[in-house]
Amino acid sequence: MVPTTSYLALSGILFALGMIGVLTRRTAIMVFLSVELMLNAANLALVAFARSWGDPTGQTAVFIVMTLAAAEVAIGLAIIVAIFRKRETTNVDDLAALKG
Amino acid sequence: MDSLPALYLLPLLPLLGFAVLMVLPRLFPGKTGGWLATGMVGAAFIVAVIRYLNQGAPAHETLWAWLPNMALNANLSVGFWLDQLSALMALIITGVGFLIHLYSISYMGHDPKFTRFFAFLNFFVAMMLILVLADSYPLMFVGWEGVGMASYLLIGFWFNGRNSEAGDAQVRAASDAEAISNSNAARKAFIMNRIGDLGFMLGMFLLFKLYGTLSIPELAERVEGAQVAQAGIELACLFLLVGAVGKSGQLPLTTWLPDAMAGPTPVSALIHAATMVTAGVYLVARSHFLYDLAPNASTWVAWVGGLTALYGALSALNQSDIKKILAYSTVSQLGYMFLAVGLHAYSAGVFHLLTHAFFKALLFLAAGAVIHALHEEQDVRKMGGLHRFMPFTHLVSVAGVLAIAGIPIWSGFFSKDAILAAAYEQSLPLYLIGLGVALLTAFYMGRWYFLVWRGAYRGHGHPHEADTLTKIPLGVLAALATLAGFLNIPTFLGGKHAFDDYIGRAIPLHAHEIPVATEWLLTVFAVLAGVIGLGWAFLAHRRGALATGPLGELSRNSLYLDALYDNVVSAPSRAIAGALDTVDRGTDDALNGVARNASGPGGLFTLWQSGFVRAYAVSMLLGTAAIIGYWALKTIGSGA
Amino acid sequence: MMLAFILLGALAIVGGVITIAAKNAVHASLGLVGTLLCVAGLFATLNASFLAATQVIVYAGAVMVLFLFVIMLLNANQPVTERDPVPYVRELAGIGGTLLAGAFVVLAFTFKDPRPLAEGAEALRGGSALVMGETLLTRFLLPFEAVSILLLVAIVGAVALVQRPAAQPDGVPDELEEPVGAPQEERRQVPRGAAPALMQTRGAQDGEVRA
Amino acid sequence: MNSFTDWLPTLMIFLPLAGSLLLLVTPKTFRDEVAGFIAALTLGAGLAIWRGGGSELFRWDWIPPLGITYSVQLGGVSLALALVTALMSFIAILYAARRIPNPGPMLSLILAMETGLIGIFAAQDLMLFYVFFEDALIPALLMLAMYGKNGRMAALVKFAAYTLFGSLLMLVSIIGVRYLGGSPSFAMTDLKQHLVTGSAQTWLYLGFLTAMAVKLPMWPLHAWLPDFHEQNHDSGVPDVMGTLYKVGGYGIFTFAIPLFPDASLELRPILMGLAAFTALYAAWIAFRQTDWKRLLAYAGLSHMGFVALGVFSLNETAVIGAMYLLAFQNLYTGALFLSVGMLQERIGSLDTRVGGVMTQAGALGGLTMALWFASIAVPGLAGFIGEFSILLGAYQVSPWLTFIAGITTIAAAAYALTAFQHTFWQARPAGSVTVRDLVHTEWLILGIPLAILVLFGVYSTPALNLMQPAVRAVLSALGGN
Repeated sequence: MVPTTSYLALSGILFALGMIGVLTRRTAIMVFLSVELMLNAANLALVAFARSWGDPTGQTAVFIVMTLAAAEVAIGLAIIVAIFRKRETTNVDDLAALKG
Repeated sequence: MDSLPALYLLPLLPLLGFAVLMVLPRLFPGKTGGWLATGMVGAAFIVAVIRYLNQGAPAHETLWAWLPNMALNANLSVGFWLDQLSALMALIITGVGFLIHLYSISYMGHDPKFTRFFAFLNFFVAMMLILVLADSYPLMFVGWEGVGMASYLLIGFWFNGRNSEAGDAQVRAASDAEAISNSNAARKAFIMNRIGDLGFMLGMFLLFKLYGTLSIPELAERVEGAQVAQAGIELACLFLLVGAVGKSGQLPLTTWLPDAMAGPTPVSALIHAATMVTAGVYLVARSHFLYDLAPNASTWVAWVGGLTALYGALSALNQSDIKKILAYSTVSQLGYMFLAVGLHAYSAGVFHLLTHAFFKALLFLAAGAVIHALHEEQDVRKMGGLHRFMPFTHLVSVAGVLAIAGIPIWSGFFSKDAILAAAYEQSLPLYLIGLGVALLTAFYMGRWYFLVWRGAYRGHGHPHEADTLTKIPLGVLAALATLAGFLNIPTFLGGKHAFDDYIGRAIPLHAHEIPVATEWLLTVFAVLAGVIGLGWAFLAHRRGALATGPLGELSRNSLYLDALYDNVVSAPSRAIAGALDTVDRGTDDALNGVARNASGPGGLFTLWQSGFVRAYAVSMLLGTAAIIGYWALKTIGSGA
Repeated sequence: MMLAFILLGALAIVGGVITIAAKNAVHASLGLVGTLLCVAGLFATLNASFLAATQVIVYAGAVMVLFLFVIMLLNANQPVTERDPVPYVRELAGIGGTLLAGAFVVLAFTFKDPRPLAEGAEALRGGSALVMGETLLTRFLLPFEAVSILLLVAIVGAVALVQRPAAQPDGVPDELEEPVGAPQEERRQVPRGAAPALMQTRGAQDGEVRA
Repeated sequence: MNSFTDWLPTLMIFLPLAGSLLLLVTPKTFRDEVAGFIAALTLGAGLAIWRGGGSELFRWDWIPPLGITYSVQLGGVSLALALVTALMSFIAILYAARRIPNPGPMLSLILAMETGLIGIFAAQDLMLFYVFFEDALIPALLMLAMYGKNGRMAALVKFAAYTLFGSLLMLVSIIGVRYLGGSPSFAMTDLKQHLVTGSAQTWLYLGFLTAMAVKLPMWPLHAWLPDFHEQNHDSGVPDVMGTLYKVGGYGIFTFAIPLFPDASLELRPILMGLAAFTALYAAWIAFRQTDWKRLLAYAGLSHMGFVALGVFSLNETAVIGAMYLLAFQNLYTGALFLSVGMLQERIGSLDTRVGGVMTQAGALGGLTMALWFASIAVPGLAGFIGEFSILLGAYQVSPWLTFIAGITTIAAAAYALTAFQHTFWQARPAGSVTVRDLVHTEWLILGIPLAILVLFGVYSTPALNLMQPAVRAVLSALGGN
């Protein structure tokens, strides 16, 4: 039985990778990809905890996160398409209308 | 006692005169205002004489409560106290005051503000009477500052210069300059008096702290009774000395008196010779029960008196203004009085005060007549040989000079001799100073006499004899200056010094222990000093070298005391005031400054709000990384 | 078991790196697909068999296909070339990320299993659909229903967002008229990095629809 | 005890307010007469109370849930100050009606402020005191805003900032006093039974003190005063009301000392030091001022230094002196502001280096000189009695501070006479406008305060009988020395 700690470490690394992705990527879609990666990292940690506690709640949480992710991707991509139609760009930096 | 006129009448009458003349000047056209004022002072004189003649035990009449709980656990009330000392002083004030009022009617005859002048004179006499008759120190302080105010008003009487409307510009400029100097002199006098008054006030506060009351009769009883720390009384007496010094123009607060000559001559005669300046001596004499218990303070008084006498005499040697010479001589004679009261020879001091009032007022009035005759000319170097034009005034001036020089028969001799005897008895250096001052006094008065009356007339214009109204006061004062000495002929000359016994009833006397032989010796020395002084002046006059007296510039600028005060006291205080003002205005800018540059660092943050989503994301990352990192370090640290 | 974990973990990390570093958007999404599959494998090792299956079907399948479709649609393939307006963001992200990863790893090793692993795994009864269904429909009924509503909303939202404005009967487009004075040519300038395919299709309707 | 005298204080407080509202509706022609009549009526009410020997405490529960009562009493020191306020407002109205171009708003503002001020003196409930304290501030601000010179806005902001900063802190301590002490209401009678003890009292005292120090004003919090007076209308009428608004001394005496006895004893040396410093500092600066209004502001500040010295010394004579000076200081400072107004009306400038005015306007010069003598506390005028008692009382407590304050009397003589000489004495510069002398009402405006100052300088028994028992009551409760 692989100890939970290694799973957690792995999920931490994946999460950090996702984070870096969010920051370095310049187009909205790519940012989305990285967010998905972070979500998966979180799911992994949840399942690892579910096993260590022996309680299925962790798994149900992952289940709900997955549906959530799906919904989020749908909406996100719809928004990106709408923005694209308006501004003809997916570059995140151009979308700085709310400048301080 | 009830049939006698009430004591409060004395100050009330001149005060009424002042009120009437100030409020309704138009009711008194021409010189009637002057006659009213003189009448008021005359009435006060009569009341003073009546009270003087049937004097029993000291009379104490109180009126209404005035200051909160300053008497023995009760409110201090306004009250008047008449004993031998204050009766005598009242007599001097009203008597000399009356004569000077009479003199002023003719002297100020053609002055546009004639009525107002008499209002102020009456106000002065009233305040002086309050000062002298007060039964408590605060009431005396009312008179004290009141006379200071009156002297301020009178010194600055010609505050806009006498011929400010004159046609030609040059005369106008001179008059404007004179206006500024007159106003400055008045202000200087008032402020210097105020410095002295602060000392007087502090003295009163300390007395109240020590004895719990400021009423003089109550204080006198408690002082004998209570065994209070010696240091307390010494300090209180020193404070009172500061007050006396301020009012009587002694060192170090003496520079205002010569400047006070800017006022009209009757003012100089009344205020700066006879009455106001003697207030300091009266204060010390009135507080004799304190000074008897404070030997150090008394030696201080004596030494201040001695040094001031010397200072006055030295400064008077080479003055060119007829009134300035007399002013410095007043300072010097006051020094004598302080010397006397400092040595607890109160009766000698008060006697000299009496005689000095007569002959100094006489000399000032004579000088006034001369100035009047020469149409406002005050420089002695432009006078001379006036005895031919003004024989009567010349005669009375001779009496005055002989009196002040201390020539026997004239009053100056008796009073000065008594002081020198007291000085010899207690401290030799002071006696020597006194003798030296007597010599110098004789010289500068001789110089005054020869420059003004003898030799060729150096001025232009034609002097004329004074009118009758001026002659009456001059004559009376000359008689008094000559005969007053006989009031107090000392025992070794066959007299029974009636004056000492009279004053002795109010102030305890110290027995004279000097053997008769030494008294004779002292008298001879004193007379010699007077004769030598006059002779020296006569010889210098013969050589025609009198115009510039010895000690030259040092004496003319009165030992540069004035200049010293200017740059030691007034210049720095002005500078500090300026600095404080800028500081005060500065506090507001400081506050605004803080507000302004608080917005500076704020600017930095705006850069960070760049609007780029990823910038915010980075900061979030860094934030989380920091927190979790800290948490991780903590767990490592705790060796989980 | 340990071998499987190591293999799958490494593969997942490699996939992650590809998703964030790949120049081409498509490569990045494929990298993500790889990671998702590895994660599904890890779920299996953690006796979450049902989840592993759903992960593969829903996540790797549906979501990634959607991604690829949108990438193709918006032609977001070329990498963005010009200067990055936010200074030092790359470096900061790198440092921040590694710090964060290090912190997570350290914290992970501080975690102690409350129960012996075997007993925990055994209690999960292999994480089969039965267990999932049981917990979902008993203890988490409300979240279950909420999520279903969420999905409905998401669908409606997505459709509404991409809806093209239908031509109004009186010819006035629903968007506000451009202010007449606005200079025309400024709007003609070709936007940076826009997908040519999409432009032709949009260009056609430009005539009657002022975008 | 018929009920009419119960209502007199309330009448005296709110009559001016009614008048000021009435003024807004009266036609222009009757405006001056109405204002004058109302002010005279208020003064009459005050005199009636004085003849009746001060009024009983009139208490009515205003806001029961909060424990705020409307308890009002005019007696002793408060009656004296109320009378002086009523008198000076009457005189200010007399002068404003004649001197200011459109006096309507100014007159109603004066009356409104008079209400606030008399309310302050009459209030025996802390919260009521606070209400009136703020109420008096608004008209002062409006006067400055409507009639001030061009720099008025800055002065207004500073004045409002200082006052509000102080009064908010005071509000905190007022609330603190009640709740820490546990008294059922804000009325003084209740508060006195539930005194706060220990270090809390010092903090509450400090809160109260900041408000009073601003109003006093005292050295660190005085920066608003010179600008307030300098920027106000040239006629000096708002400044008269400004001087009346210096209620710091009274506030400390009636509220701070009874409620915080130990704290006032504990902080006495510091506060007396500050007060003496204020006196000397202000007098020294006044020496270099060339603008009459600013000079008078600093002179007022110096007098307030004396009042503070008296009040903080907790010595009975000094406190009586402080209250005496506080009351009569309003008379001569107010009158001096009006005389400066008259001077400005005649020669168009407030500069002190004018010269020779007395040669042409003898009466104006004479009266101003007499008022200045009252201001520098020459005996025979009311200022002396106040100042002398303060110094005597303070000397018993600390000789050195009294010496510093004593130097101020010299500095006062210096700045007063210097400025006076530069303006009124010396020769009139060639070609300058001839100054016409006082006309009918101006004689009264300067004459009445002077007459009162002389009367109460010489025959001070009535004022003493009025004040002494009140002061003795407060201080005996303190067990002060």
